[in-house]
Amino acid sequence: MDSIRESLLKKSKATKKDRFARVITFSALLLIVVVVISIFLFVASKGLATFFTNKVNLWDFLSGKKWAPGQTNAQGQPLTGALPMITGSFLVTLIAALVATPFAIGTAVFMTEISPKHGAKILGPVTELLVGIPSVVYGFIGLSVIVPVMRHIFGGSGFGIIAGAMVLFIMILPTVTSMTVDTLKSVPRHYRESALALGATRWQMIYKVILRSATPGILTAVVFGMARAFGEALAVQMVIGNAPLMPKGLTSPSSTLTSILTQGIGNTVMGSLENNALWSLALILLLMSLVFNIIMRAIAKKGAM
Amino acid sequence: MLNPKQSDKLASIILYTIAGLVILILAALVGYILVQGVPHLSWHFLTSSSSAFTAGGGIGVQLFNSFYLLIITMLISFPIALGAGVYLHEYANQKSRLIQLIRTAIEILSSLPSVVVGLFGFLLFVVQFKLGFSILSGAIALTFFNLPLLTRSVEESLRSIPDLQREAGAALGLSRWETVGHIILPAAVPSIVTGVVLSAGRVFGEAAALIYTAGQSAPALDFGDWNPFNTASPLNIMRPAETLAVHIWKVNSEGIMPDAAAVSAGASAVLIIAVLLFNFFARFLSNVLYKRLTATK
Amino acid sequence: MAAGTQGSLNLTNEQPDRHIYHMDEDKHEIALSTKNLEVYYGDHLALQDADLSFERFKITSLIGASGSGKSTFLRSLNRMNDDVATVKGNIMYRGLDINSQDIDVYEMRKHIGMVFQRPNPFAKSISDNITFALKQHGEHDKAKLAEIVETSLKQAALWDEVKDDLKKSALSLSGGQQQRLVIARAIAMQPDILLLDEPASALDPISSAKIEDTLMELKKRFTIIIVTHNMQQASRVSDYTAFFHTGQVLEYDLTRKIFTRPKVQMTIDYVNGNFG
Amino acid sequence: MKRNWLISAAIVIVAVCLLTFGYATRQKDNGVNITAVGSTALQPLVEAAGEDFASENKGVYVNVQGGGTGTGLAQIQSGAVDLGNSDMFAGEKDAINDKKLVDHKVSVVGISPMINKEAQVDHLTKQQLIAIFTKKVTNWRQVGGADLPIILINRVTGSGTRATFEKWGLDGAKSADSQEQESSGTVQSMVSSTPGAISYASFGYLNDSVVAPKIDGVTPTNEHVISGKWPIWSYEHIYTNGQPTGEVKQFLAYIDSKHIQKTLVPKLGYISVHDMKVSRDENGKLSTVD
Repeated sequence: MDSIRESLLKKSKATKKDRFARVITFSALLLIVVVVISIFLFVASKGLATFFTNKVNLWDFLSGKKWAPGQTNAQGQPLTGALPMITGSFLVTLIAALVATPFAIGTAVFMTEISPKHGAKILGPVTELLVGIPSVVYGFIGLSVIVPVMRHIFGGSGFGIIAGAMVLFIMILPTVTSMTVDTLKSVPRHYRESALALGATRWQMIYKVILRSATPGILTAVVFGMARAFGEALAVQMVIGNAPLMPKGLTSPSSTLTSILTQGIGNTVMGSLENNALWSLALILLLMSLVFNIIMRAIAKKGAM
Repeated sequence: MLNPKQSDKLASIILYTIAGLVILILAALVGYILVQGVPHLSWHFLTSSSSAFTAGGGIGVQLFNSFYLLIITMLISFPIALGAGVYLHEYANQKSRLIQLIRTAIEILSSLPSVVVGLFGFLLFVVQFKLGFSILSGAIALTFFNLPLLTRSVEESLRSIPDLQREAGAALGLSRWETVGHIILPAAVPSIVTGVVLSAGRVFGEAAALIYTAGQSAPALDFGDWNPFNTASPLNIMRPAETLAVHIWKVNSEGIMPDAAAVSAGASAVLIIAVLLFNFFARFLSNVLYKRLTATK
Repeated sequence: MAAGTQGSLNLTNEQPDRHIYHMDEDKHEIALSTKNLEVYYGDHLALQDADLSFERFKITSLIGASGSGKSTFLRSLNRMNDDVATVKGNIMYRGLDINSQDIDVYEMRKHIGMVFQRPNPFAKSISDNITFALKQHGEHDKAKLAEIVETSLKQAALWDEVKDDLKKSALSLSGGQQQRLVIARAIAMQPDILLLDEPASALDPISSAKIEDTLMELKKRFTIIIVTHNMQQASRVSDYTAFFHTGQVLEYDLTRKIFTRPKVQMTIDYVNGNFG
Repeated sequence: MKRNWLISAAIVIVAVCLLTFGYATRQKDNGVNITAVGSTALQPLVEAAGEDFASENKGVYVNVQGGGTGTGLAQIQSGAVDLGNSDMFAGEKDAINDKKLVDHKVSVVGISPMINKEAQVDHLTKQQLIAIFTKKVTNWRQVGGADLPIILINRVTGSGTRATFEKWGLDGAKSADSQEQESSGTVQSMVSSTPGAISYASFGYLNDSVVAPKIDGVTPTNEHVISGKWPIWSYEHIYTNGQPTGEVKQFLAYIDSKHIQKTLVPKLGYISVHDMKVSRDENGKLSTVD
């Protein structure tokens, strides 16, 4: 009797171990947080130097259309207009997502509702395989396959927003599809059964019941794919034409934030305006992925209600 | 207007077409790389060291470097990701603002272009901490780049284990740690392994983060010397190590050897096959592990 | 709050709002009791003012409609609600308030076990399911463990069905077998008190009957508190019954009194199947 | 449980023993490491020379990395590396303070325009070349070729090749905005696969898949660079922070030696500094070498 009372009042070995484990796992998380914060601070300090040290006007940076940080305009202000890249990034991302969404949904529906067995067997391994292909390989395939096709269809050089979006479409398709599959799988079974029991055809069941209730999850998958597309550099750089010009159309060469950042960073000198301006682009990328994240959270929250 | 039956049929046809198209695109992609690359493969190509400007160079050192760097990266990043994932899902107060903030921060890190991570690693580890261009610097940079993804997948895996299991452990007087360590984690092994395989694929294919950290030169290795403290030893973690993906990048962008296109195509095919083999092996291992830990047959 | 109504037997003919059986510590051995137990989910008050005593080696049923707070009450008894809810008040066990921060929760749960509505065996073999927690708690003697496996499976009336394949995965058992395995797992710990949260609700009638038989057997050695939806089950197996309604205990008495002469109108309605 | 403990303990002990043994028996001559960073164009040369050098001088390792000219100059300026490889004079980069840097010209590289075959153009005047790159001329027909729009592909701003091409090929004119690529290899494969494309790269990237046009009647060959007839060329530089000493000095001397200059340098498509009949200073002043 008393021994039980005592053991209840004393901290047991399991409790001590548990506390220890809690501390250990928390320090692992803390480590990640330190890494994240230091990278944020690093990018922010470099990226903000453009505005504070080099006195570039933030508005000029965001709305300027001429990107040539080494040169100055008539007023002696450096030409650091990032609008072409911002526009380019948004266009390729949006188009890639717009094209990928129906494909991803269609494939996911096929794999969960029509042929679940083949679905899991094919898609899983393929997805895992495709993430391992270096983006430079995607770039070269884009260069040797997509660009000539674009040239054939639209004329011109073939390089441009469309070509970039197509490469991104292929790159994000597996991810978006497998996330959509997960969402569809999580729709409760009885939804399907009750819909079919009410006499709905399979398509009505899919369209009116499953896709409706999976909409937030699908949106999250698409936004996630967009975030990935936004941050991709090497592959897009090879097919978009990579010219820091405002896109005149979807088939004229333009550029994205990442492509200009990646290719310029080794050719500029740390601490110079040219270099800082590139870090400002990185800062925009960071902020954009923050925005994408907030959107995903908002969708998830709405879906949960 | 179509009646329900007709639209059902039409929808089915569309779905079949889309799914077929997607599989076709993906299969064509993989097929293209293999068809372009496999003819260039030979034992010599896989084992000899590369050549900067003459034809006939191989990728032996790069292939070894890719695997070795992957292993070192996983050794560093997996325990951290596991710990963080366990804390986030099993210990943290899910409603806490701070935890939500941390989650957001981690996810943002995952969408940062890898070149930024690479440069950060370069300035901090290569230059500041004087680790030089080395496997260690590369592994740390890859860890940074890998952690968000891996932590997230560990967390997701834990989430997929029903709370019923946690309650069962708790009701038997097992501490949370005992429950997580002996019941939840073993049950989550297959899906954690999937996450590891996915992130390993990314590590394999990553070039931009490594150019400035693990470097883009592959000094010849002495495969008879396995003492990790010797400079030419394959196990030395302080030596510069160009990986396969970096090699592909370099050959494509600056390669002046006459057979650059062949080397690049062959290396890409090898990379795909390596990822495939790695996935296969990891799955096999996870099956064995899962069976051992859960005694299910 | 309504403290005046409890503790004193209500002798008037008027129907009372509440009726709580008062257990005299001299006549009954009390295994567990609660005082002013309140449970909040966030701001929502899910259970208030629960003062109940549970007699040793008896079965007590907790009945009431969904959302009446009976499961919340049960889960609070061994602090399974700590993560999701705020539990105020006292839970007295062996003269200690086990709802206090000083108590080692894991140690306490060894003595107050729990079985849930849905069977939740571990993804391990049948025998490992039973021995796993014991091993964690420091029991490594193989012979002794084997003995415990046998006795607890026998007590849970599962032994005859599984004795030949103890190494088989627990997940391969049927739902009813799984639930009995979970009960065996709980009693292998030799707890004082066993809390059961609708243990038979997800099962077919035959499995359900087997579990009831098991309970009758078990009460010789354990104090059992069971939440159930099933009136017949409550009246068949339990010695005491507490009726919960909208987060309050409205009536607590000997089972036969509750089912034959309940004192509170709501109880009459519920027991007769007028709602719930 | 107990046995698992023993096994893990044994593994740890064996691992520690192996590491200690390895550390005790390591080669003690891990001596000198020379690190070179910078221009990717120069990387293969320094790398190959470094391997030869290391095999002749035991205990010296030459660690060569790319990263770009900007990185090379920035790192050599901050003293983080031993050698900074650059495609251009350090003084040409605004942000570099070249006072402390010492220039070692290791080779000369000729740069040539290259044109996609379908343009059907194999000679241009310099005026035409400038007109093309400033977009005054937009169709190959206007310079005697096929009726095909001209597609400009530039190297990225800040690259040494682009700076040299603009300075000597376009007589200082800035190229019009166009698409930019980071590397010579990419540019080469783009020009060969894109009808009507024109770009430029060092001689090493010229091959049958593209056309290297005569400019004002001069063909882009090493001989014409050496004699000074072909104007578009630049030095490849290795910079040191202060005068080099010890192994670094030896290594630089080794690269400058006949052995390297006569074998590796031509193999890589470069021209030995010693062969040049003309020389150029930082401001572009040309003089003849005796």
